[in-house]
Amino acid sequence: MHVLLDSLAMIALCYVMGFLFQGFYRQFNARLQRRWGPSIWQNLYDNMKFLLKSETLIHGPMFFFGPMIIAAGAITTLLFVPFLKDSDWLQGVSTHGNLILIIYLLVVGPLGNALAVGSSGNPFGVMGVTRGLTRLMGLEVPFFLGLALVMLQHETTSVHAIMAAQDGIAHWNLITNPIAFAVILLPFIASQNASPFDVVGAPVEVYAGPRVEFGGRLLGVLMTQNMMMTIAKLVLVVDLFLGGASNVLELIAKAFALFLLTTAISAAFPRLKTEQTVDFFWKVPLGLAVLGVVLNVWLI
Amino acid sequence: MEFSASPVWFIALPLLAAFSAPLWTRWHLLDHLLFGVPLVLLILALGLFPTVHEAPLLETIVIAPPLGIHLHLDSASLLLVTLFCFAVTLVAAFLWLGATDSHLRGRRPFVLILLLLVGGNGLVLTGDLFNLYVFLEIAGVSAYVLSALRDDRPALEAGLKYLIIGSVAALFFLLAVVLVYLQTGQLNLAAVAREFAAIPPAMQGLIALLMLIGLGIKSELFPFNFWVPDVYRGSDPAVTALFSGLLVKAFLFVLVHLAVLIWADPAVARVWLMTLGALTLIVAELAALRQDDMRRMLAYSSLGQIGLIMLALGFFSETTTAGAFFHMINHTLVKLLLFLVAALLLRRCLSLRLEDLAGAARVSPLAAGLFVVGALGVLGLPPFGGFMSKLWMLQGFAEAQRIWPIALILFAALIEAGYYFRWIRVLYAPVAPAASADTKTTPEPWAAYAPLLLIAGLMLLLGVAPFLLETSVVEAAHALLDRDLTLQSVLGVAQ
Amino acid sequence: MYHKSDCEGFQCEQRMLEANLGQDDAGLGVVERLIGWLRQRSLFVLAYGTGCGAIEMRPLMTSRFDAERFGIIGAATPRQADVLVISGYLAVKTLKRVIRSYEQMQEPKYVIALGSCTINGGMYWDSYNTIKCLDHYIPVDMYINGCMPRPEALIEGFTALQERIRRGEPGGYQRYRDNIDWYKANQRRVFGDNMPPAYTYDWYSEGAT
Amino acid sequence: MNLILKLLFLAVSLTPALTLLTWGDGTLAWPLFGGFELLFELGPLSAFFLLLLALGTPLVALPMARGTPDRAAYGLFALLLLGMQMLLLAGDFLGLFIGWEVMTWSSYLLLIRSTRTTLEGAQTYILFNLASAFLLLAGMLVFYSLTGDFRIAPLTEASAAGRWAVFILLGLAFLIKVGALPLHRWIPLGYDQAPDLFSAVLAGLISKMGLYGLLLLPTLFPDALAGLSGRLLNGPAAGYGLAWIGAITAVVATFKAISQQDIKRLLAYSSIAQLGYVVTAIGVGSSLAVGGAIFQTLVHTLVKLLLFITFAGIVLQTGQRRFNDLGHLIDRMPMAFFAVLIGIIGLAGMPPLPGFAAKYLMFVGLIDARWLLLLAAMMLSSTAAFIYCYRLIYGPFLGHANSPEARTATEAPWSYLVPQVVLMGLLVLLGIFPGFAIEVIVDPVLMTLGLTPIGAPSWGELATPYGGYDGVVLMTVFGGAFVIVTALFWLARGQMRRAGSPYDLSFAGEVPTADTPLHYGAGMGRELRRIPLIGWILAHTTAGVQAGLTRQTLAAAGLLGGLYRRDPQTWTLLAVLVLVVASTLLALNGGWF
Repeated sequence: MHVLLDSLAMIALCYVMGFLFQGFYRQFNARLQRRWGPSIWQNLYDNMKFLLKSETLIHGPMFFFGPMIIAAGAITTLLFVPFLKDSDWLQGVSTHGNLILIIYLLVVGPLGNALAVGSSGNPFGVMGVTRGLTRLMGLEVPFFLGLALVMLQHETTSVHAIMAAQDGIAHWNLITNPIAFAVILLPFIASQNASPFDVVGAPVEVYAGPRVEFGGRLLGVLMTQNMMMTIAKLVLVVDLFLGGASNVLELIAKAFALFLLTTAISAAFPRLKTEQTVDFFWKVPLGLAVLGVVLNVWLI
Repeated sequence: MEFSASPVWFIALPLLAAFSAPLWTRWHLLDHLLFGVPLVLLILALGLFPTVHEAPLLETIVIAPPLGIHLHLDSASLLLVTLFCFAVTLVAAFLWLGATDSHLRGRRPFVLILLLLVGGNGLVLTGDLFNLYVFLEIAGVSAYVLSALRDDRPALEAGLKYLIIGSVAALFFLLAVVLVYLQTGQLNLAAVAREFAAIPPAMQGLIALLMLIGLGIKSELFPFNFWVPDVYRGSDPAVTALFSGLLVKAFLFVLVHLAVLIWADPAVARVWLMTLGALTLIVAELAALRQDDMRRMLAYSSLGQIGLIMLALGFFSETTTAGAFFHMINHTLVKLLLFLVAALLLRRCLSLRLEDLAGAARVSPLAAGLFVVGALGVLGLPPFGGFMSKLWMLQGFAEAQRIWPIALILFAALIEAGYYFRWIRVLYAPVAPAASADTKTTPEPWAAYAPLLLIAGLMLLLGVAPFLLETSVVEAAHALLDRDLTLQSVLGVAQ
Repeated sequence: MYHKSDCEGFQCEQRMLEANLGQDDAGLGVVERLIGWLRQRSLFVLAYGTGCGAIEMRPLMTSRFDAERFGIIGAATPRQADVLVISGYLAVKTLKRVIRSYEQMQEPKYVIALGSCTINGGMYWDSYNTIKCLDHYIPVDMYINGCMPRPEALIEGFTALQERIRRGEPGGYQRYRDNIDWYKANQRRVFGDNMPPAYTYDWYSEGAT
Repeated sequence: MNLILKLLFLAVSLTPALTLLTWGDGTLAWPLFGGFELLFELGPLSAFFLLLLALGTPLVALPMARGTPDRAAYGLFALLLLGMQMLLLAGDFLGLFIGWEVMTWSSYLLLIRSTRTTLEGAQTYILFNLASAFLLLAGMLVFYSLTGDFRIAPLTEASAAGRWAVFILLGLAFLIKVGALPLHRWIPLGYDQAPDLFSAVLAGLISKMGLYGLLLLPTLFPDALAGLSGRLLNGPAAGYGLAWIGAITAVVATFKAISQQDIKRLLAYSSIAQLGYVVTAIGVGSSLAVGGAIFQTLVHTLVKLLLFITFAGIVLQTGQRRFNDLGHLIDRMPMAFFAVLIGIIGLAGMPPLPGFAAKYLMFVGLIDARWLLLLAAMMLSSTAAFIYCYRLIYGPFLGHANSPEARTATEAPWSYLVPQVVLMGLLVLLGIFPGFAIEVIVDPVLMTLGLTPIGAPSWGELATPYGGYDGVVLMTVFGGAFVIVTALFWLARGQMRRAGSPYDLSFAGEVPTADTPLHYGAGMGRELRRIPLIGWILAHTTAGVQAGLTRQTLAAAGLLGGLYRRDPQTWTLLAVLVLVVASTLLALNGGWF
């Protein structure tokens, strides 16, 4: 019962934080471009509008199940991420999982959705999926290597343990292992599907990419999981590098700070091509990661 | 039983049978006797194993001392005689039971094959240099004529070439014999062996070289074996099976036997023989890669195996020698099988060229299957006997911590696999076989396959249960290598 | 069935506007009002740049006019779009694509037509290849007059459309669905045998609700 | 008669299972010669591989028994089984080698029964495999010369040079079988050209024998290879090289797989890549990594059997095997779709299927050994694998049907479906209960290898010192979330309808037709060439090296063969010449030199 309530709370928190953060992102972007921008609730409106569409077209059963899989994947992922430390609440089932599992869970949903994209028969969608997978190939290596540095540092894959080890700001992994944070920062932005690594859903190049055939309520589901996933990833990085959070306010503050950082970076750069993205990830963050490995493993 | 125990019979019986050929022709017994005579000898040889196990059998027919016929039946020669009789029996059975061409039936082949047996048996049995030369000529002449038996151009050419090169080889050998006689006044091998060390070293060297070249040509060692493919290509496959299975083995044995007996110190001979063996092995296997005619390919492969056997024999260690003897048996079996399969395929597809045999497995599946068995056997892949004998030799080298022969043998085997599997692949190619194959010829009678199946069965048996032959092979190696024992048994004195 | 005697398309607009002015949100429950309110806050626009009017669509999204503050944002594909903007005159060729795009949009969906060309052909009124009365082929929800209308006018039009959505008025898509035979007959008159495929609309008549 | 033959064949295919169940602790000895014996016994390591065999063979045999019986194939298959069982049961190198060779040639003969084999493919297959076998033979002879015995036993007393020689020879032999780069070329050719069902045996079972051999290495060199050359970071230094071979194999083969146009070739390359992980993990040598390796072996067997059998069914039904020529089979062959779906989830190593458990163990093993660069390489390969996994399911099943056969195909016969269902079930069960696999299958093997067992608190839980996860919880959460989300979606208002035509696509207002190139399967992955690293890898192959080697060998053969085309005069002259030269030398030296 506790787990159920806890899970519901996590999902709700995620959703609310999700649309608020993304609303903020839109407004932040608008202000940078000297516009008024939409209201901070705009993402809620968009999401609700899609969920309330009266017509939805599907291209076969798999097309329908794809968004369901991705949503289930998002929920599963966020339930495996502990939101708070030293608390009974907002833990989900995170004691039964670990960091590597979470990293892989992040991919399960999108791949399930890729099946739906494929079964729609729209070549643009598949093109987008391929680009997404290619980008994943680029970002995952430095991202995972950065996290591996953290796992090595604490000799565990458990997020709880890593979080517990960071008591006090001086023990934050951000401070103790800055290279790891530097390594994962850009791949993290890419995994959030934010600029400059947002070629996957590019409306101009690939006609909205994987979402080309999704409309109506299915698109609503996709948006919902996207918002929740954004938060889950943010919380994960907060857990790993910013020492986690003891209460919800702290969590929101830390996640927001991190979000602000990534937002600022993505607002400043234009979009890269797929191969540029991969090449970039394999040169800069991966080079940095190798440096980190040498420092961590061989020299210290 | 004293009567049957004499090694003379191995020479006398086929000789008698051959000379009374007109009689058998009249009684229509040629086929039966061609099969029966070696079979009787085979049974005799098998029966002699317990006796020879006790002590070697000697038979001396003195003409005028020191001239005479010395026959020396020890474990080694008995093993080879058994093998030869078996080979001739099988070929005879094949000729008898199959749809054999007319030129391979009748008086001429009957006489020649039996003479070949006489020559082979004589070569391994004799204990006298001059007799050795005589038997060498008997075997040689019968082989020349056998290869020219089919009166067409390639056959005649092969026969002629064989005649020329064979005579040259005999000449070399004769020269050596003459020199030995001049130097020592002896022709009995044991006696020669005892006195050889007294000859001036340069003369020793010359004699050795002459013998090496003469016997090297006959036993198909590397720089002297250029004639082999042409002769094998021109002759009938059934005949070639005998060349490869019987004749070469006899000469190899003679070469090593002489080397052991005459040179007390094997170190020098080891260098020469192993070098020649290794060269033969590697050159032949490489050259075989590009052969497009099955007979030529088999000829090269046969050369390669000879090189392998020579490599192992030339090492003069008991294990490798035992392995080499075992390999001789296996190789004889395999080459009989392969050449007889080639004979069958030739009759069926009218050609043995690579492109004409594409898809032949559809026309004669059993023959193709037997070819596969033969190829696996010759490559030394388990579960066939070839593997065990190869392993035996390799293990001998490993025991002595000699790595290079192991590497060489394995490398050569890989190259060998390169062409054998190419042939297998061609036989099983998914194309319709050439048009000539299916219409013009009648299918082979099932009986023709009987000897082949027997060989395949034996190969499998030897591969699964190599211990069956272990004692005889080890004893043969012992008999071949133990010079003192031979001298003692012949001369009655230890040196 | 559509009756010829009744007014056609845009001609009804004024009457409908007036009719609805008096009864604000009449007959709608709380849920419907909420839904209407949410829908009008978020309009995804598929801008079909058929004619010169397309030039006026771009400034709409820029910092100066910033349509995003109304929840109006571009969509890449018709599947995600709520509003189809026809920006200018339509040739026969483009009409076919417009119809196909419109039929691929998911309901509720709206059509905004820009400029006089969409009303009566405008300056192309006597062209052999220009569609003169767009409303005969697809149901137009909102006309924005002018040649060309400025972005301010566009925003005006959008807000008017938002107002109608909020009030839960029946959109043009319902008209299209009810009068599909008439629309198709009109389209066939233009296209002849060269009609867009039937599978994007034929489920209308199968009684799906 | 046919029925009896088929039943006999199926009975033969059950022999590994019978052996596994009935063998017990006994040993069987068969004398050879010179005091050598073939010793057969069943250790836990052999039992594990025998279990794979016992699982795999009946499943492949069932579809093979369909149609008119192919007696030769049945016979060869029986021989193959005999060889593999001998290999696994052998307690000494002799038996291992004999089994290895019987397996090699019988598999070759099975391979050339396909009409698709080319001379090049067949030759490459047999020569690589024989090279592997002869290396094994050389290794065991060196082993024999060091110890005087063929028994498989730790090699502790020999000299360092001797131990390295054995390690390198045996390692090379097994790496060829596993298909490590650059010795892999026979795999794509062989798997591609083999009869479709036999490819399943090749990929699922025969390749495992190489892994069996590699797992023997820690037995020969105790202390998980560290005894050979000391330690590097937290792992054995000798294993470091092995691990890099595995990692590079995995990376390069994955990229090669992505660029393939033929399903079976893709699977072949993916097989190479998957086994590359195992090689890496064996190199790490810790109990976590080796446990992962064993687990991955198990998973790979199941997955490759499943995929190859399924695709064999597709090829049977459509006659097409290229991504271009299939498409949209999801409606026509739903079972095959599910099979491939489960297969690729396992292949990609994603939770909740057991591929993840295996990868998790291997990753943790690498972190534990502090070999993070290897971890990066493995991560690269396993992420890139998503692309080909997606191709595998998109190309045949999604998108648009691209050939008449793909438009009319029907589900494969039941004899293909039964193995699919069984394998899918096994994969899902293993995914839910990773702890079960650890406890029952992996731990006994680890103990034989002298490593500490991993252990599992419960069947559902995978636990390591680094943390773990619970398969049951994972499956429950994911399944529950999926059901709830779907239910909520259905409960909410609004109608849903299915597109009236596959061509109802948003395609920039255009109306695509059957002629429009809508199926993206063929071109997928082509753009990857623009990424410098991948472009470089894809532009290079070992085919040229192999062709060059063949050419040089044949040239040498021609040269030597030319010697043999002369007249008798030349031969005689040569003999005389040798005599003269040699005797002159002799005379000069005054005797033997």
